[in-house]
Amino acid sequence: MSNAETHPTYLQHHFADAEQQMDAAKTGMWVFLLTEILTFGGLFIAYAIYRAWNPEMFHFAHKALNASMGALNTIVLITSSLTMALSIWSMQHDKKKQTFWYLMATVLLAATFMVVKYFEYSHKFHLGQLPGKYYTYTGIEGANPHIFFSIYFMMTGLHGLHVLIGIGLIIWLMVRTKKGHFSSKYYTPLEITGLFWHLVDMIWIFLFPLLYLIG
Amino acid sequence: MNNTHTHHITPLWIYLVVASALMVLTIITVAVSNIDLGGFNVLVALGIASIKALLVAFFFMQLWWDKKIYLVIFSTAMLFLTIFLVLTMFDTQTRGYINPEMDGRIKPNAPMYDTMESTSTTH
Amino acid sequence: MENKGNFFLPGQGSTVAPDVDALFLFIGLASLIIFAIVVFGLIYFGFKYRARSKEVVLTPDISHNTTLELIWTIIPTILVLIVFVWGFKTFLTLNVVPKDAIEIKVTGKKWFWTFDYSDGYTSVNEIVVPVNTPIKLLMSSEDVIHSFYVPNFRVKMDVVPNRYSVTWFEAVEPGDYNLFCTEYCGTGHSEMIGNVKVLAKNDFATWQSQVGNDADSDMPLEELGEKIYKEKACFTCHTLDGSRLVGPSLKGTFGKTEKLTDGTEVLVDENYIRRSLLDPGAQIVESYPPVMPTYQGLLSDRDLDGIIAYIKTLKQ
Amino acid sequence: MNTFPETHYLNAPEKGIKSWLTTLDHKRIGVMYLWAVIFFFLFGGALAMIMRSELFFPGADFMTANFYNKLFTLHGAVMVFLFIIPAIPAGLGNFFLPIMIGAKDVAFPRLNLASWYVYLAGALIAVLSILLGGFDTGWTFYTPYSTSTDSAVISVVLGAFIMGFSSILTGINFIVTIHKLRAPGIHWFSMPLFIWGLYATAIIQVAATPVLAITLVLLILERTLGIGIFDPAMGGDPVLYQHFFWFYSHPAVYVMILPGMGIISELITSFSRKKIFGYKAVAYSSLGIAFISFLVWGHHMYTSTQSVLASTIFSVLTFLVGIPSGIKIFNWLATLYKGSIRFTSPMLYAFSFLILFSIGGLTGIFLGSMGTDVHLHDTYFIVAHFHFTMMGGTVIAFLGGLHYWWPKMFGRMFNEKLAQILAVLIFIGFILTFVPQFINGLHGMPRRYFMYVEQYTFNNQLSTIGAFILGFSLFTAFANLFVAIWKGKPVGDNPWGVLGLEWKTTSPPDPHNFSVTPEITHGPYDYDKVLAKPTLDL
Repeated sequence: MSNAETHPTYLQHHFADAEQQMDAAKTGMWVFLLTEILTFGGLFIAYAIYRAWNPEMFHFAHKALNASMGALNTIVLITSSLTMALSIWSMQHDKKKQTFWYLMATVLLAATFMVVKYFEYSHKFHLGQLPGKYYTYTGIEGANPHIFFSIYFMMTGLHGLHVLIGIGLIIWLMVRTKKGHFSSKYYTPLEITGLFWHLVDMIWIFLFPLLYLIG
Repeated sequence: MNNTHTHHITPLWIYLVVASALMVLTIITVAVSNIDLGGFNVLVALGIASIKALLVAFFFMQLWWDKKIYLVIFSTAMLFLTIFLVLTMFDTQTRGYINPEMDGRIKPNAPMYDTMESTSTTH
Repeated sequence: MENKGNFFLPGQGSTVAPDVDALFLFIGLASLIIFAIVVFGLIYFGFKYRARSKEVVLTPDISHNTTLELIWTIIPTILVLIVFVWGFKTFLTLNVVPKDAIEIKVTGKKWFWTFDYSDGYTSVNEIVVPVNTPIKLLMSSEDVIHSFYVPNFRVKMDVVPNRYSVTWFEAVEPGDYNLFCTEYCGTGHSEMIGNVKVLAKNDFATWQSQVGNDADSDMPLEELGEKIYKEKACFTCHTLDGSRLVGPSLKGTFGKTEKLTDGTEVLVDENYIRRSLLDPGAQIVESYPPVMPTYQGLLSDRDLDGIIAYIKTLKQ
Repeated sequence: MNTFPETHYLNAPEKGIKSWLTTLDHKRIGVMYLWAVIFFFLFGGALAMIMRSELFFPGADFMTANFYNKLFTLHGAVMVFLFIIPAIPAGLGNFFLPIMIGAKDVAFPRLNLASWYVYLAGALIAVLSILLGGFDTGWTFYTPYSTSTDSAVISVVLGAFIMGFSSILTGINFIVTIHKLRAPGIHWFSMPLFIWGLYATAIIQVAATPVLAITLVLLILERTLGIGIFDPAMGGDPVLYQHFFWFYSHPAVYVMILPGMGIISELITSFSRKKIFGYKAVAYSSLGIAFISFLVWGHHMYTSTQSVLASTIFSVLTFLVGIPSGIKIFNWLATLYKGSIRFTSPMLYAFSFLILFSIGGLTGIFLGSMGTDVHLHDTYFIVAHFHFTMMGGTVIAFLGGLHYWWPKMFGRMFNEKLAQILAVLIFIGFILTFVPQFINGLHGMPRRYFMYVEQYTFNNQLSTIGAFILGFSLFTAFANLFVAIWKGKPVGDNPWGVLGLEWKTTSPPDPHNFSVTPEITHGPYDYDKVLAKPTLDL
């Protein structure tokens, strides 16, 4: 592997070449995504079991959620996933400026997602539809409606936390893009954060129908 | 599939097509949820969500062109999740088979609802 | 409490015990044979192929032997599948309750058992059953998970709050058998020991009639109070010698004024003791945990008078 | 005479506590893990000794029920979360994985150091719970007791949650290192079997620990917000908690044993100077155990009002997971055939592993079959079973690995005669401690009992005597190793005269593992082709 370029700054000492380091980083990221999927999986399983136990309560309780806000959030997150992918595409073509603006768009879309979330949460707090023993809302038939809201707040809360982490990571990417750390030869951090962001979007793709669209 | 030296660069149009497909599927799943299909609603919703998730995984996350090992890792995650769900459901859904008393809860509602019912005049 | 069994297993007190013990024997023998092969192999190879001298030797290139490997994969698989099928059959007999079983309702509470019989009688920590008749236990807990376990009957089933669990046994020999709680449930977990009293058919009949008309009516109050103190396991939380346990000691408590958790003072008199038994949570003495369960419905009025009289006798 | 190498990882790049605490060298991180892990083992062991002396007499002797409950819970939590899960993977694994596959370091050195500090943070928060009054729920934290008791449950649950990430980071590091950083010439089937053990362990660590993370988060939310998933008073189901908990905890017991099995493969081949019998079988059985271990968790819940159908399915799957372990035992046995066996202290540990782990495995069959498990569940039979597999298995293998690699890690030799005597003493003390517990368990003595019925007294007294012998000899064994770091005589590159790649570098190894990159000329077990002279005459 006699690659002609000089010893690049980003290549760590214990890797044979950039290719091996890139692969290692992506494998590591994919294994980390496996742990993320299984962490969220625990909540999806709690959702599935409690829905199987009292389906009518889930049916009535889901009416308290605003499906149009959920749909809007889905569209926002899919677009942010697209802008993230386009930022990688443009870095692959050495268009650093364009990359920066696509990352900016992703951050703004993620921020709108959180703002929409904020409205949904405050509406529920106001009505008293809180998780667990703080649940005071009446008017939902079925046994233990607080369990639906416990699961709702845990799922969307943990997802929201990951959106915030994503925002932090992308801002860090924007700073490094500005400093010119990346080029079409080395953009691994961009690709890895992209993988993380697409997973966050994928989890919301499952969350939306399961929580908002219970037939 | 993947040439070692230069990384695969996905053409721009694929991103746009996939993104629009995701938008369309979102609209479909919202529309379908309004029609009452009884038990099938869940299956349809999950079906559409899985298609969308696979679109994101294969094209946005490059699984289609990338090394097979990443696909193996992704599918192992899904496999363990299904194992966890299916084996737990074997218990939670079949508790009353031998002794019917063992199924379900004695007091269906948590005690906090007894006080709430009596005091809830406003809602 | 006798435990006639052999070195390995306790006495067989129920109809299902012989099946379980037969499965024990089979697994035990199969395991012993495999264990003997391993130990003998170790000793024999260890001795025969020990390095005779310090100098380094080459050893033969034996990388694998497919037939040998197949043998020690297939035989254990067959053995364990036999054990699985046998275990499954025994498990079914342990779970399927015979049709004509007498139903007794069992309630597990923090640190004692209560048994409600079909004729309305309730007993604490002691379940009285006739011999050679299947008994169905419908169990639930009032606070945390407990577990109903009678070693001699080879029967165990968790007792879960807010859910019923069902198990059954048929005693084959009159006598007293230990009843343990095997799911960790807190401070008194190791004191939550009950007794299964198996009576011959006629003794059971006399016991049933006798308990119906409250045979203790002629017993003096103090004696009745002392009997209830032991029977209802008050000793789990209240001592007689003044030392503090989970609850305050009963020694010299009558006539004392106690400071309650909400700061008010109360004189320990008949009403306070009666109220503490029926609604314990109302007035808790300072620095004591509010864990005492209510005895509402477990103690008749005469029992309450008996306890009060007994406490009066416990002067300094 | 062997000379002690002039520069090695202990004093280069530079000495001093600051360079150790900010090191990225996998060897130093491994050594730091070893100190913490051995300290917590001795701490947990001391707790066990206090418990065993309390149980000498049936009644309450010198403590209250509450104190005893906090003791056995802390013993369980410290031994599981702080000692046995990180011990072999993060301690010996971190040190030797890169060397044995010819790599300069693990794939993500910074993540490796992060995993050490995450482990320390989790350990501190968990141990903090002692100051907050201890917690008395058992290391399993079963609800609704864990949600209704007022002891410091949240602090230890938070500690375990944080330590979960340390386990995940180590797992990710190992998987990527084994996949990507093998030196040219080392293929999947010419790697040492210790690496296969670490690989299978890493898969479980990475796939099971996230579920523990979400379970512990749900438990904390249950205690704070009363979310009603696990707490029956709020409409939840405590048996669902047991499903969530054991989905992690059963694979976790294989996280504990698989690295131990990896070490035993190294010890048996090295000290019988013979090629491993059935390399592929042993390697694949590690992977087989790793995957099947995710299907069997329900055998912990046969008597927990789990449905009979679920118990049946878990029982048949449980018997599948037993087969690969059996295959490994027979393969090790077959490796001894026609070997040239030297009974050094590591080999004595390997032999006692084979006996103790066989007993542990075989008693597992009583517990996998539903008929007998109803009688045995939650009795001392279970306590003895998991001590035979975890302590008789992992701890004995850990000791064997420590004695085998100590000269390589610190370049100096411990007192071999004393180590051999202690290995035998540990074996005897172990048998005397836990076989009486089997008998008590068969007779129905429940576990976690502070006071017990008179009929169990004799076996408990035997067990306590055994515990003191075991405790004393374990403590002395570790002392023997520690003293050797300063007092032992230099050992040269290959004290045992064996073929592993780690014996081709100096002891202690060069900061970058190999001063001159070794070219791989033979497999790790080619004792039929290659002669390796021991540099130390034992």
